[in-house]
Amino acid sequence: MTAYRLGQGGRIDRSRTLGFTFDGTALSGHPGDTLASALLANNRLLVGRSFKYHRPRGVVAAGAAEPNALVTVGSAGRREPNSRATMVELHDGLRAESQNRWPSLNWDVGALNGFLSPFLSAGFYYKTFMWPASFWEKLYEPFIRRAAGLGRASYHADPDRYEKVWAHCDLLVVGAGPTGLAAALTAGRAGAEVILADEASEPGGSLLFDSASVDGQPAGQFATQILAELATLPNVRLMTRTTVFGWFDDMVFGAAERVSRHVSQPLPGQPQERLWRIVAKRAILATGAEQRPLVFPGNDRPGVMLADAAVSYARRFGVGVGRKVAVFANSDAGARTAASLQAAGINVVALVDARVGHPAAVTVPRIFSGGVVSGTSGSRALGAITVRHAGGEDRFEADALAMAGGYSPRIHLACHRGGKPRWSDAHQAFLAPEGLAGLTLAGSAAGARTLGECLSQGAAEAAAVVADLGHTGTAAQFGAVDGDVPEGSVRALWHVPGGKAFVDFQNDVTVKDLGLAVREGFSDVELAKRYTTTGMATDQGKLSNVNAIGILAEARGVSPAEVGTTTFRPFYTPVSFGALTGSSTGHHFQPVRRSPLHGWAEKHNAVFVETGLWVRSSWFPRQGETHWRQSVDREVKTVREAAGLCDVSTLGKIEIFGADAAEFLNRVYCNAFAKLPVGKARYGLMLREDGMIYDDGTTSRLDENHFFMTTTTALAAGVMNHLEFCAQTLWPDLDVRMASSTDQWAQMAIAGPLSRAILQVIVDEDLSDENVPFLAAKTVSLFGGQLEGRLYRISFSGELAYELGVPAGFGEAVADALMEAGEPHGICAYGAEALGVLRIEKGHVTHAEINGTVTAEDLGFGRMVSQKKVDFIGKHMLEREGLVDAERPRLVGVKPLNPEQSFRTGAHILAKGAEATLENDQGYVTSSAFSPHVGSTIGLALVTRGPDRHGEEVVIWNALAGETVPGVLCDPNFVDPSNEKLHA
Amino acid sequence: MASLIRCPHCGARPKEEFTIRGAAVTRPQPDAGEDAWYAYVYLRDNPMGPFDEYWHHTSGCRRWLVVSRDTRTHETYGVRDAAAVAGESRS
Amino acid sequence: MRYSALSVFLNGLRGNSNWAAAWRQPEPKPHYDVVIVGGGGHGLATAYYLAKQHGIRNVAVLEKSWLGAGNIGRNTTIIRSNYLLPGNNPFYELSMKLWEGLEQDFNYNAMVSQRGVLNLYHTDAQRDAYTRRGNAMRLHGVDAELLDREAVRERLPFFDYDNARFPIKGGLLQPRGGSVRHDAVAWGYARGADERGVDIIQHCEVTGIRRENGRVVGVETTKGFIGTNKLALATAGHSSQTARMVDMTLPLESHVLQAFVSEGLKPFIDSVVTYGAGHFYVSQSNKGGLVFGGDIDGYNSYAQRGNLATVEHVAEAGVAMIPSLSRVRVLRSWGGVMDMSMDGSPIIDRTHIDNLYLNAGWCYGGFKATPASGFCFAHLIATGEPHATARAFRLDRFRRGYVIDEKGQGPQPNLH
Amino acid sequence: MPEFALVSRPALPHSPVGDASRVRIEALPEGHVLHVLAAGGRDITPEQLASLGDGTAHAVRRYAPGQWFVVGNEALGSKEYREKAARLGADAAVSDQSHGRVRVAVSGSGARSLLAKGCAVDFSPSVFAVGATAATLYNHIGIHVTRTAEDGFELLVLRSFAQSLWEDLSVNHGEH
Repeated sequence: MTAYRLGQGGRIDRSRTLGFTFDGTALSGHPGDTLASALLANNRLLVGRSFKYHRPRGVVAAGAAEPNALVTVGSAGRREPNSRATMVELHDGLRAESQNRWPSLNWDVGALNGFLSPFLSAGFYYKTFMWPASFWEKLYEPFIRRAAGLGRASYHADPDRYEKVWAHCDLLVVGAGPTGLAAALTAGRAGAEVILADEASEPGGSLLFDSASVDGQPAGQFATQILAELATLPNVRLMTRTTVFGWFDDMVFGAAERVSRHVSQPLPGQPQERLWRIVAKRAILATGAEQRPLVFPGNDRPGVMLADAAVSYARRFGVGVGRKVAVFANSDAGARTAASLQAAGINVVALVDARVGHPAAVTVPRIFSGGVVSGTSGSRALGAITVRHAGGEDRFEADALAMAGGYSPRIHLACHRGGKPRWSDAHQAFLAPEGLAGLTLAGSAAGARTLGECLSQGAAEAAAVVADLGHTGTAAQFGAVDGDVPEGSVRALWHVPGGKAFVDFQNDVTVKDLGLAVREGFSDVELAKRYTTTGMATDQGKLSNVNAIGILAEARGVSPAEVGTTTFRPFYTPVSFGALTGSSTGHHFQPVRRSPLHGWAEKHNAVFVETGLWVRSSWFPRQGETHWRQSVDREVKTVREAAGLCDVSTLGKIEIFGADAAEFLNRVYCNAFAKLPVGKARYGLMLREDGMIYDDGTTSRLDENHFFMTTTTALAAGVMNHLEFCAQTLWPDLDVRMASSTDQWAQMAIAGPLSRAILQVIVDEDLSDENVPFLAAKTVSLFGGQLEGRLYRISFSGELAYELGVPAGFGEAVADALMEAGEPHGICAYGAEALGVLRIEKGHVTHAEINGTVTAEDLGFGRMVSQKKVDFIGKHMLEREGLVDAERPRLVGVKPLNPEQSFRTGAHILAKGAEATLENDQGYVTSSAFSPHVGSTIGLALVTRGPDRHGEEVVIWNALAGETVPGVLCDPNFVDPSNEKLHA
Repeated sequence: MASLIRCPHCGARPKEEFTIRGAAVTRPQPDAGEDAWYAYVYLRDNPMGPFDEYWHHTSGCRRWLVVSRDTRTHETYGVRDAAAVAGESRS
Repeated sequence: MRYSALSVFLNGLRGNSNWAAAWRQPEPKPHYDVVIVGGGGHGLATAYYLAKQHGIRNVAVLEKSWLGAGNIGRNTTIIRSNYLLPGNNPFYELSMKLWEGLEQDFNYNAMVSQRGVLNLYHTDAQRDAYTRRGNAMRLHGVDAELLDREAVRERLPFFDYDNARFPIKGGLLQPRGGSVRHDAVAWGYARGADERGVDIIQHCEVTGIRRENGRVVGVETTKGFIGTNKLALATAGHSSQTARMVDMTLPLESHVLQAFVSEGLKPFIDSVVTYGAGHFYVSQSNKGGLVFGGDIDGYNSYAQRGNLATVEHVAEAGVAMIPSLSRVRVLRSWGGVMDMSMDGSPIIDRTHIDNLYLNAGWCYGGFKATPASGFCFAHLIATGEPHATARAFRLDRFRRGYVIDEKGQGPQPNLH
Repeated sequence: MPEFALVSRPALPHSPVGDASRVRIEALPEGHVLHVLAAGGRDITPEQLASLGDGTAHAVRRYAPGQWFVVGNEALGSKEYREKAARLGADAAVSDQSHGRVRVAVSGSGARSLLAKGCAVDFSPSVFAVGATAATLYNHIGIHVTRTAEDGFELLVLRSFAQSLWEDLSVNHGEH
C-alpha cells in the first residue's frame, strides 16, 4: 500500500504546514488533517498492534468507530493513551506514539502470539494456568497483565482545568450531517431554542465528502451555506467537537465538548474539556449510520479499510489511500465508492461485488460480479488480494481495499434507556426501538439511504417537533439532489469462509472464535460476547457487533432478530474522568465550611483538621510545644484548673417555632420535652424508629413557642432532614416550623472553674448560680448593651461551663474580648482534641459511641426513655428481644492496670485469660485518650454486661498494633462523679 | 425521574438536590400493635411497577415530596407535597 | 472433558473443533429433588455444592434469561472478607477460603487474584473504626494490616497525599482480598454442576409457585410445570418479586448500583483500593480496564441503569484520589439491581412455608459471597439446618432485634 | 470591661472580580437577612412581607411554601429585629439570618453562563424573569438565587460556605 497526498482537493489548508511526530519521527500535515489522515498522507500505514496477537494494523475508519489506529498523544500530565487517530486533530507539535508493541511497532515480539494462535482460541485461559495454584499470581497473571492493556496512563497530575455546564433547549439535534442541519434549520427558523451538537471538528457529516450535489451545489458548499444561515439565528447554538454520549432519564443528555483537544495546551481561561448536561424538551437523533466491514480472510491487513473512510480521506482530507485500490462490497455502495475515488483522481483496479446480477455503472479494469475477497497478502501492509468467483480464483496486486458491508444506523443513544433494537430484514440492520417519548430518529440513523431522504426526513421531523411545542414553522425545502447513489439491495454476507477472518479487530476475535463459542454452549449473544470478548474493546463493537450477530445467527441457524443485540449502554464513546469531574478536583473536590471563629483560631496558631466538610481547630500549640500531646494536655489541664474557650460553632443549630413546637419535640425525643420551662435547656436523645439512638444534643426553650436545638456536628444536616420529615409527613397538623441557624451563630464554650468570672466581664447581667443555674438558657446583653447573645449553662467537660452564641460576624470580636478578659485568669484556647479528652474523662458520649447500633440502655440512658409517652419516634421497637438482651455490649470505662501502658481506640476487650477468638470477643474501645487528670490512658468501651463488671480485669487486645494490655473496667465517669464542679 | 424531579414548588430540578428516603409508607397509630410496627419499619412491598417514594428537596425548598413513578421505566406520574398527601389520606 | 494445559494444546492441534459443550441444554424433567430459581452465581454455586457436597444431583437450576445474566455478570469482581460483625465475619472468611481453592475444585480458571484490598482512611475516626474492624478480623484469624500514610504512599505513590481536600492518613489492608473474573465463576459452577447431573435450564422463567396443603410442590414456568421436593429461591435483585408469588413480603428494596470500566491500560494499579472520603473503589482487570464504582443511585429501581449525577459523583471521588485519572477515559457503565436489605446483610433461611428456602438480600456484597452462599444454602437445603457460619442470616432477625448492621445506618436500605 | 470594639468580620473580604461589561462577582454588604416562616395555613400578604423590607426592589424573596427571605443592605440591631418580627404576630416566625447568610451579586452579559456552570436552573428570561427566585445548588453548594435585573443575579449562601462559593465562581469566571 502506498498512501499519498493528492495534488488537490480536500478541506485541508494546504497553505500552512503543521509539524508532528509519530514514534519520534518528524512528519508534517496541514490544518484540517486528523492524525490519521496525516499519517496516511505520509504513507504511514502501520499504526498499531492488536490486543491479543499483536498483528500489524492500519487505519480502518475515518471517525469515532476506529478500532485499530489507537495512539498515545501528549506527555507527562497531558499524556492520553488510546486516542483514536481518526479523532485527533492535527496541531503543531503533536506527539503521538504507537501502543502495545515492544520493542517497536515494526518489530513487535508480541507478534509471536500469532504463531500460538491455535492454542489461544476464545476462552483458552479459562481452561489452563491452574497448576500449580500458586503460579497464577506469581507467574501467569503478571505476564498476562503486562501483555494486556493498550496504552499506558500517566501518573502525573493533569495540569488542565475542566468544567461542567447545564444547558436547556427546546430541541437537541445530535449530529450536524445533512439530516441534523436540515432539522436545526427548520426548528431554528421556527424560533425554537435549538442545540445542534456534532462530535467532529467541522460540522457537515457526510456532506463533507459526499460526491452528490444539492440544488446544483456540491455537497460541501451546500453545508457551508446552511451553516451560514444557522449562524444568523441567535436561538440556534452549534456545538462542534461535542459528543452526546448518553441519553438519561427525563430528557437529560450528557455531552462532552473537547474544548482544547485540538491545541497543544488550553488557551488562557479555557478548560480542556467541558461536560454538558443538556435538558431538552425534544431531541432528534441525526447520528447517521456506521458502515460495516466485511469479514473475510485477511481482512485486518493494513490497507483494508471502510469504503466511506477511503472516500472521506480522498475528498475531505485530500489523501489517496493507495495507488491501486480495490473495492469489495455487497451492495451498490461498491460502485459508488469506485466512482467517488475515481472522481478524486484515485486509481481503482477492481470492483468485487458479492451480489450476482447487479451491473455496475462504473468503469473499472476488473469487475467481479458474485465474487468475494478470499484472501489478502503483504508484509505489514496490503500487497495483493485474492478474489474467489464463479470462474475460480484471481490474485492480483492491490495496495488498498475499500470494503462496504452495509450500514448500521447509529441508534446507541436511542437504546440507553432500556429500549430494545429491532432487526429489519429490509435494512439488514438493527433499527431503534419504537415509541421513544421525546426522542425521534431521522436520516440514515432511521434507515434512510439517500441524501435526499436524509434532508427531507430531518426537516420533517423538526417541523413536527416544533409544531408539537407550539411554534409555527414549516419543513425547510432544499433543491433537487443530484448524484445520490442509493445502496440498492444488500446481500447478507456475514463472512467469507477460509483463513483467519476478523470480526472484532481490536480484540482479535475471529469467525472461528464465535463458532467455538457456539459449540461450547456460549451461543447466547451475551455469553458469546463475554466468552470471546467481541465488542468489548475501546470501540465497543461499533464495527463488529452486527457482524458478530450475523455470524452467530448463521451458526445457530436462526435470524439475527432472534439472536438480538447486547445492551447499548452509555457511553457512546469513552468520556474522560476529567470531563466527568469538572472543577471538583484537588482542594475543590468538596466545598470547605469555615467556622466564623476560623480567623480567631488562626490568630492563636491553631492546627486544623477536617471534620466532614468543616475545618475545625484541633489544638493550639504554644511556643516550645513540639508534640501535639503537650498542647492537648496543657489545654485539658487549663480547663480543669482555670478556664478555656473552645469553638463549638460547627454543632448543628435549629430554631424551632410554632404553637405545637413543644409537642413536636416531645415526639421526636425519647425523653420528655413538653414541660420544659422557658429559660431552660435539656439534654435530649433522639432515636430512630428501630429504637437505636440517632443523635443527641441540648434543646432550650427560649420562648413559649420558640425552641433552640443543637445537634452533633456530624448529623446536623441529617437531623434537620429528619425533623422536617416528621413535621411534614408524619404530623402535618402540628404547627411547627424549623430554620437552620448553624451559620447564624458563632458558638463558643467557656469552660472551667473560672469561666463565670471571665464571662461576667462581658455579660451585663449577673451570672451567679442563682440567676443562671445549671441548664439555664437565655438571651443576654453583652458589652453594656452593644450586642445580644444567647447564653446556655451547659457542660460537655464536667466543669462549670457555658456556651455563648453571638451573631457570627461578631464571633471573632467576642472571642477576642473573652480571651482578653480571661488572660489574668490564665484562659487558653482549646480545640477539638482537648474537647475530646475532657468529655472522655467525664464519660460523655459522641458518635464514637452513638454508632447506630446502640440503644439508650446501652449507654446508660435507659431511665431517660419515657415510659409515659404514648408515642415518640423509636418507641415501638424498643422491647424486642435483641434490644433488651442482657448480653448486649454496654458503656463502661476502661483503664490500663499499669498506668505506663497505653491502648488505642478500636482495641477489643477479652476476658482475662481468654483465648483471642471471635467467640471470646466481649466488646471494643470506642474512645480513648491520655487523661492528665487520671494520669494514664483511659477509654470508653462497649462491653458485654459492662456496667456490672466495674473493677474486673480484662485484656485490651489490639493485634494490629501488636499490643495486649492488661486493663480494668471501671465507671466511665473519671472526673468528679458527684458533679460538684458542674453545679458550682 | 432519575435525572430531574419536577418539584411542585420549584420546578424541574436535578437529582443532586434531593435526598431519597425510600417507600412512602404510612406510620401506624401508636397502638397499632407489634405486627403493624414491624411491617412499617422493616417490610417493603418493593413493587416492580408503580411506586410511591419519599424524596426531600434538600437543596431547594426543603419540602418532603411523594414521587410516584414506575420502578421499571423511571417514568414519573406525579410529584406531590408529602404534607398534602398525608392530609388526603387522613381525610 | 477435563481442562488442562495439555487439553488446550491437543485441541489446538486439532483446530479446536473437538471441544465439548461446557454444559448441556436440557429440557426440564417433570420433577426434581431440588429446583433452584435463579441461574446466577449463587444459584449455580448452590446446585454445584448440592451435587458435590451432599450428593443431591437430581437438581434443576431455572434461569429466565441466559446463564449468569444477573449480578454475577455485572459487578466489580472484588473479593474480600474484611467484615466487622461476628454475624458476617466467619461467613465471608469461609467464602474467601473457598475462593482460594475454587479453580482446582471446579477445574475452571476464574482468575482468582489475591492482590490485596486496601481501604483508605482520612480521619482519626475512620482509623479507629478500621482498627476495630481489623482487630475483629484478626480475632477470627483473617489477615488484616493497618497501614499508615507512608506505608500507603510507598505502595501507591501516585495518589493525592499533599494537595487533597481530605488527605490520606492510612489504610486497612487485607492482603488476601482481590478480584476474580466474574463471568468465569458462573461458567465454572455451571460446568461443574452440569457434569454432576444438574440440569441448567436457560430461558425458563418461573411464573408461579404451586402449593398444595400449604407445602410447595413445584413451579409454573414458561416451559410448563416442574415439580420439586424443595424449592430454593436465589433471585437477588428480584427476590421481592419471587417471594410475592407466595404472598411473602420481604425486608428488602431493589436498588440500582452502577459500575464502570475504563479503556484498557497497561498495568496501572495493582490492588483493589477504596477511597475513604468519597464513594469510589477501583481495581484493574487482567484485560487492562480499570473497574470501578461508587455508591448506589439511591432510589428503588429495576431498570438496570443509573443516572449521570452518580457517574459524576464517582468520577469526582476517583480524581480526588488519583489526580492523573483525569486523562483516562471511561468506556462503559452498567447498572445492576441489588436486593438492599434493612440491615445491609443477607438472608439465607427457610421460610414459614414448607419446602421453600430463601437466599436473598445480598446488597452489593453478593459477588464475593458466591461460594459461601452456595455452600451454606446447599447445606441448609440438604440438612435442614443452617450452616454454622450463616446462622445469623435468619429472616426473623429483624423482628427479634438481632440485625447485622455493619454501618449502623438502621432500617433504611439506601444507606447501607 | 475595657474598651470593646464591636467589629464584624466579613465572610467575604474580597474586592469584586471581573468587570461589569462581561461578568462581575461582588460580595454585597452584610446587612440583614430575615427568614420568614408562616404558621401553617396562614396567608401572609405581599404587603405584610413588604413591611418587613427596606422598600428596595426584590427585598422580599420567595424561598419555599410559606417561607421568604427579606434582605437589605442595612444591619439591624436586636431591637429593630424584634420589632419587625413582632409585626407579623402569630402569623409568622421571623428568624434572624443576617449573619448566617451572605449575599453575592453576579452581573453582566456573561452572568447567566457563569451560573450555568453550577446551576441546573434554566435562567432564560422567559422562564426565570426579573424577580424570580430559586433555592438550588451551585456545584456542590446550596444557594438561593434571585434575578434582580436582566443581567443581574443575587446569590444567598450560608456563611460557612461563602468562601468556597466565591472560589468556585472565581474559577469558573476564568473564561469571561
